[in-house]
Amino acid sequence: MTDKHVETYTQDFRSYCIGGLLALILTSLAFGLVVFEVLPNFERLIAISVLAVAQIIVHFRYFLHISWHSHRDDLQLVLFTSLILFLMVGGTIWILFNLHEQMM
Amino acid sequence: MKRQPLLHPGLNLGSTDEYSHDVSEPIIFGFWVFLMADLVLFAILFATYASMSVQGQAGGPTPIDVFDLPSAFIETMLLLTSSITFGMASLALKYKADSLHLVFWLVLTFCLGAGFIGMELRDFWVMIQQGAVPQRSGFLSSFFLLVATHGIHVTAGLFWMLVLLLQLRVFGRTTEVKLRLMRLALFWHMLDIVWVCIFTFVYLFGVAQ
Amino acid sequence: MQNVVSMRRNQELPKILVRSAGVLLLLTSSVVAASDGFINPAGPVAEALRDHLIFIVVVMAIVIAPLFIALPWVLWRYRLGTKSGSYQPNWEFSWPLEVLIWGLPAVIVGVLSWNLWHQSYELDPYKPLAATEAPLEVQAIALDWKWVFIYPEQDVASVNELMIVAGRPVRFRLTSGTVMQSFMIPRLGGQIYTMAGMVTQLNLLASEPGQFRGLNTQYNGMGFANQKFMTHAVSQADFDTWAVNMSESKPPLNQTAWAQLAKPSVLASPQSFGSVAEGLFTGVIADFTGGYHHIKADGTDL
Amino acid sequence: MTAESSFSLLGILTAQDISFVHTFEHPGMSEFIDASAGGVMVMGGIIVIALLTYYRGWHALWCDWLTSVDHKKVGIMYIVVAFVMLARAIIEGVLMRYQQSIAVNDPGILSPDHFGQLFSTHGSIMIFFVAMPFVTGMMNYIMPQQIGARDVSFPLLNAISLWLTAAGAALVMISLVVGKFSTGGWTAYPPYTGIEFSPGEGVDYWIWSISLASIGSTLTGLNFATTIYKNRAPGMTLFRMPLFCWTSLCTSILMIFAMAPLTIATLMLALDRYAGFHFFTNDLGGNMMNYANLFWLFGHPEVYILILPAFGVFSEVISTFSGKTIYGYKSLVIATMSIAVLSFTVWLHHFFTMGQGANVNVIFGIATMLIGVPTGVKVYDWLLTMVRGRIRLTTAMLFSVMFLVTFVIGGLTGVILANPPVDFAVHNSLFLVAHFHNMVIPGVLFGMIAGYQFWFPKAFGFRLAERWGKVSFWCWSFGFYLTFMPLYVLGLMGAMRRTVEWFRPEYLGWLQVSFVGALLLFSGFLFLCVQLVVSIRQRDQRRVPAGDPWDGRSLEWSNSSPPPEYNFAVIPDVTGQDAFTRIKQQGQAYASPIAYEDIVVPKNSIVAPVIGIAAIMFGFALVWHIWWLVVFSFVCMWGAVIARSFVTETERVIPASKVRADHEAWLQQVRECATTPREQENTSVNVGRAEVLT
Ligand code: HEA
Ligand code: HEA
Ligand code: CUA
Ligand SMILES: [Cu+2]
Repeated sequence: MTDKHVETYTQDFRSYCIGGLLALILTSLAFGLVVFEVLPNFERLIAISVLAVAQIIVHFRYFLHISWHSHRDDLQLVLFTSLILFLMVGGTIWILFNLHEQMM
Repeated sequence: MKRQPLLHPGLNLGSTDEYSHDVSEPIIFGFWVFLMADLVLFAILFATYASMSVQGQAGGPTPIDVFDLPSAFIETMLLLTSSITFGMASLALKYKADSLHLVFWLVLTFCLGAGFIGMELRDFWVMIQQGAVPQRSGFLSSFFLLVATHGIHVTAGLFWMLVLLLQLRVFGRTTEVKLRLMRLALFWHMLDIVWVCIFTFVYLFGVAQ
Repeated sequence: MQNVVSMRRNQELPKILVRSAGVLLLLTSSVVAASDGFINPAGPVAEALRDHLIFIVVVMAIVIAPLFIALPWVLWRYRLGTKSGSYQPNWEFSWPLEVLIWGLPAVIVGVLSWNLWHQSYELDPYKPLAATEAPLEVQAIALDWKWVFIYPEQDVASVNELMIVAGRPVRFRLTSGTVMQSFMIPRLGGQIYTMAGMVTQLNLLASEPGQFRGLNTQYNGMGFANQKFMTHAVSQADFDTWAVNMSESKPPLNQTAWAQLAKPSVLASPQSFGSVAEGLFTGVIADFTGGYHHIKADGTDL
Repeated sequence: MTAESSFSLLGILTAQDISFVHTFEHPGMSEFIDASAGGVMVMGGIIVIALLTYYRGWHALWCDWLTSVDHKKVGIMYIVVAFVMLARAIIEGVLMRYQQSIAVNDPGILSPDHFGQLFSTHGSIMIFFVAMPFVTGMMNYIMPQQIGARDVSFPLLNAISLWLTAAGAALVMISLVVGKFSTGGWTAYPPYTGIEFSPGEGVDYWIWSISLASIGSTLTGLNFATTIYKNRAPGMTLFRMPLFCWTSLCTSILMIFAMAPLTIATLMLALDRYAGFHFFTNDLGGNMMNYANLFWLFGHPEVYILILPAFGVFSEVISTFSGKTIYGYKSLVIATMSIAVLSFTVWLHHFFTMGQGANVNVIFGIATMLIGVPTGVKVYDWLLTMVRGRIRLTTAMLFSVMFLVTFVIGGLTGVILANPPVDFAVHNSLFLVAHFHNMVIPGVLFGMIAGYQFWFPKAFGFRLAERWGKVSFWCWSFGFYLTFMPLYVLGLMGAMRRTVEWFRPEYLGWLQVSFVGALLLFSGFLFLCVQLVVSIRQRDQRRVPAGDPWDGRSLEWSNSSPPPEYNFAVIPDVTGQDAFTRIKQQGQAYASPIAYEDIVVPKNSIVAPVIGIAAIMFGFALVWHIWWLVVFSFVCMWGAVIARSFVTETERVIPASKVRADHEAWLQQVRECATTPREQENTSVNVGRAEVLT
């Protein structure tokens, strides 16, 4: 890393602007996909999910300033949380849908 | 620079206010941990919603019957814009010596946030008018709990903002107030992320299916 | 002399343990033979469960027994004041041992997992049992605090008493008219939950004629301890006679009788019904899932 | 919720709900026991108040303890809460054993409803208000000292967590006198606990007391994790931390992530009950299976929240009393972390019998068994720690050894339960009850008792009487085996949990043995009390002012007993694992530091007690639908927080001169102390300065 993380106003300002812009665009895209019923049903769901994930990354990167430059502890924390969330949400959905299928 | 600068997530004050930056370390980290715990809470609500919105309609209204997508879209825009304005407030906190910019951006953020809450309440009201009350079905119970939990968080954020505006007035830009503002910023941006998920997985998915 | 004393003290504890475990095992096996748990199986499912249990214990013994042996020895050998074992306060690592203590349990878990995998599919309660005969169909409904059994093919029903055919598989379809409960006949096999608005399944078989206790295992209030029934496994001929007798002599299970049953109560003795109202079982399920009007956007239908 | 009740000053509370009134009007054995329990509690409260008034203790209690934010005092208060709640929960345990031992074809002495309340309060209290506060208190007291910190990262938050937990405990206690508790067990499965099947206040008591405790635990977890990440002394890298700190870290992480599902589950249950929502109801799309899912998403990590700190204690105790470095430090750390992560992948094993497909069961079953691998590694690491050491079988060590032996039996039965087919047969049976008591008693409680014996001299400055400790130990061990081994057998014989009356004569013998065992366990507890009283009376012969009675290895032993409020006069510089042992071996222990600095400590604060008391009112008001009080106490809680944020003078400075004076005086005293050889550590020779072997 060449820069010593001494940010300047312009840099920080640019970061928020890029983030904001990207966020607005991504949201509008997803909205557009649904309103104008672009793509077949399943593909559309996939597309808006991808857009959502992209937007989450944008928020983390430009608003919350998480990046590979971040302090290790914080990065670990976020990554670990993602793992746990994945386990909990994935597990719950799997279990509940499986139960539903077996019993209804 | 002598020491390797530590960067915590969020806007670092290091380059303009080294003292505040130094003491911020554990506090900001602690707050991140809190945010992550809060995120788990939302994740659980999402998982519940994911199953109940499909399995728990109980012959009642379905998502597509009750969701007002354009309204949700405008809410999203409000909230996203408020994140940008809070970003500007953070910049003012970091780079501007006076509080004027800071207060301006905070007030603007507050208005946007309040607008969001107002619209959300209107949406709820419309749904209730249609008979889509949380007591109607599991789907609606989980919808209201998820979305309202987010709404309550935003409302809490608004209260917090008011208290901090008051503190800016009383104490000026002391380290403590700065750190609180930084935490509020993290809180606010995180709620944005949660809303993006709500918008996508509740509203868009609900209507797209 | 002193050594002997301290040895005694040091070994007292594990020795007592081993001994009491031995006595316990002996006692257990004798009592168990007379008990009515799955450990004294009366059908192939319970038998498989028991064998699976024994398999696990035996395999686990490979990693657990060394501890029971080594611990007393270590306590004795490295006690304070001894000259026997060397004292190396900084000894903290050894690769061979490390590989052993990670590796051996990992292998054991591997073996157990393999077994678990197969057994779980094999003994899946939903899976029909391999048999030449078609299974006897029984619909079970859990109520507070009783079990209702409907025999759709015979069109009869019994409460707190279950009649099955020895040697012929039984396929239960279960639901609940109240809170969640769990259906079990210990000597025949495992249990399964019953829930309102849903259907679970269970396949069991009694190899020989006999009487087996059944019960609800999931706490459901005041009458919980009394929610038990007797299972009678009889020959096909006896079963048929029983069914015919029932339909000839017993009252019908109609809406009035059902409403009476559905009230929370503990029955003094089993009841029987000679016919069953059309679609009772599905009706109980539909009570919790269906029958709702689709709401109109303007809410007029609410 | 009728219209008039919503506006009534006392909500739906009536005189009938007070247990004494109820018993007076409907006398009966069960009611009588209930009322006496309430009576004992009220009497106990009155006696404590009277004593405090008589000895003029109020001021000291308030200023030194209740408003304190010092992590050591908070830790001790946690343990006191645990202890008070324990007294109730043990008696309930023994009572249940008595009931079951006589209730073969006989109704016994307890009504089914009362029995239902007993296992519900016993389980809930033991988990949330005994084991949790106990481990939290232990971590509070020890962990900051071990990492060389002056306090936790957020001392006030720490006190608030304590008060929230205490508020939850208070609610459970109140339910003894005002109204009833839930009969839904500690798991409170709906729809049984829904409003349709459990009307009345019982389940609401459960909901709000558990919710308060779970919020407290989340905050604790966050606080501890931050402390460990950010407050370590210079040189104390993560991989030099004592194992107790590692287990504390993993426990904290579990607390952070695992409490949320519980909070949400209880919240949903509350919405169902109070507002007619349909999360877990039978009809209108409710899905109780999701409750089971959410509860165990919390419940399984919870049992590791309890056991991990105990594992930490055993690591410290075994290493210290073997006079040896812990064997396989890194592998223990890795094992601990694996257990923590794996514990999020197994929750379904609590409802294998719900009816999902075999594939789901298989995955979760295998994941469950995988936990056996790191646990086994830990067990053998402890064994190897003793190898090539010099073992002293002190009380703490005896508990640790017995833990090793007994815990693996519980682990074995755990693995049995992890196999779905077998679980189908023993789920909900006494076999399961035996399994988890086999984990919590020899695991969690033995760990806590071992830690209590081990660190007591650190906290209070004098050693406990070993003899009584050992008597108690034998009672505990035999008591445990006698009580719970028969339950395994009964479980295999088809006896189910939560059963108030039996109908199988062959159970009788086993049940009676089990009751005798429970009495023995109870006497083990009494002997612990005797030990405490005896030790207090002999405290002058037992003092260990030098602070290191056991030749300890980690930093907490390097300061006085009891330690000063700022823990370390000068923050130590750490150069490796077993920090204090190193210092001792390098001959640098008790050397005067080069310079002293002013020390900043947080001031006492009334915010935590205010929040705690408001939380009790909040919970109580919700239970009884006293809406005005709900609003009022809610405003109080948040008002206190906001008001606090306007207070600027929150810290106090202890001048360097005072620190120097105190510390040098202590060092002087230590240097005059004779050193104790290990053979004599349980005699009055031991004043807390250990002989250093080189
Ligand atoms: C930490 C958890 C814990 C502990 C310690 C115990 C301890 C005991 N339990 Fe436990 N029990 C549960 C958790 C625990 N239990 C749970 C979760 C349930 C399920 C509830 C439900 O169904 O929902 C249950 C249910 C349960 C039942 C109901 C079984 C059924 O469903 O049929 C019974 C019946 O006898 C019982 C008995 C006992 C007995 C006799 C003791 C004790 O008497 C054992 C002896 C313990 C002590 C004497 C206290 C320990 C003392 C100390 C730690 C002091 C040391 C400290 C200092 C000196 C500072 N328990
Ligand atoms: C501190 C508490 C604690 C601990 C540590 C554990 C540890 C384990 N538990 Fe237990 N459990 C409970 C407390 C605890 N449990 C409670 C309270 C309940 C019931 C709640 C209720 O319903 O009310 C319960 C219920 C419970 C169930 C649900 C049963 C049912 O409801 O039907 C299962 C099923 O898998 C299970 C399994 C395990 C396993 C596999 C472990 C493992 O972690 C054990 C690991 C240890 C070993 C395996 C021994 C040492 C290892 C070796 C010597 C190496 C060799 C090992 C192998 C090769 C595998 N437990
Ligand atoms: Cu529970 Cu289906
Ligand atoms: Cu578990």
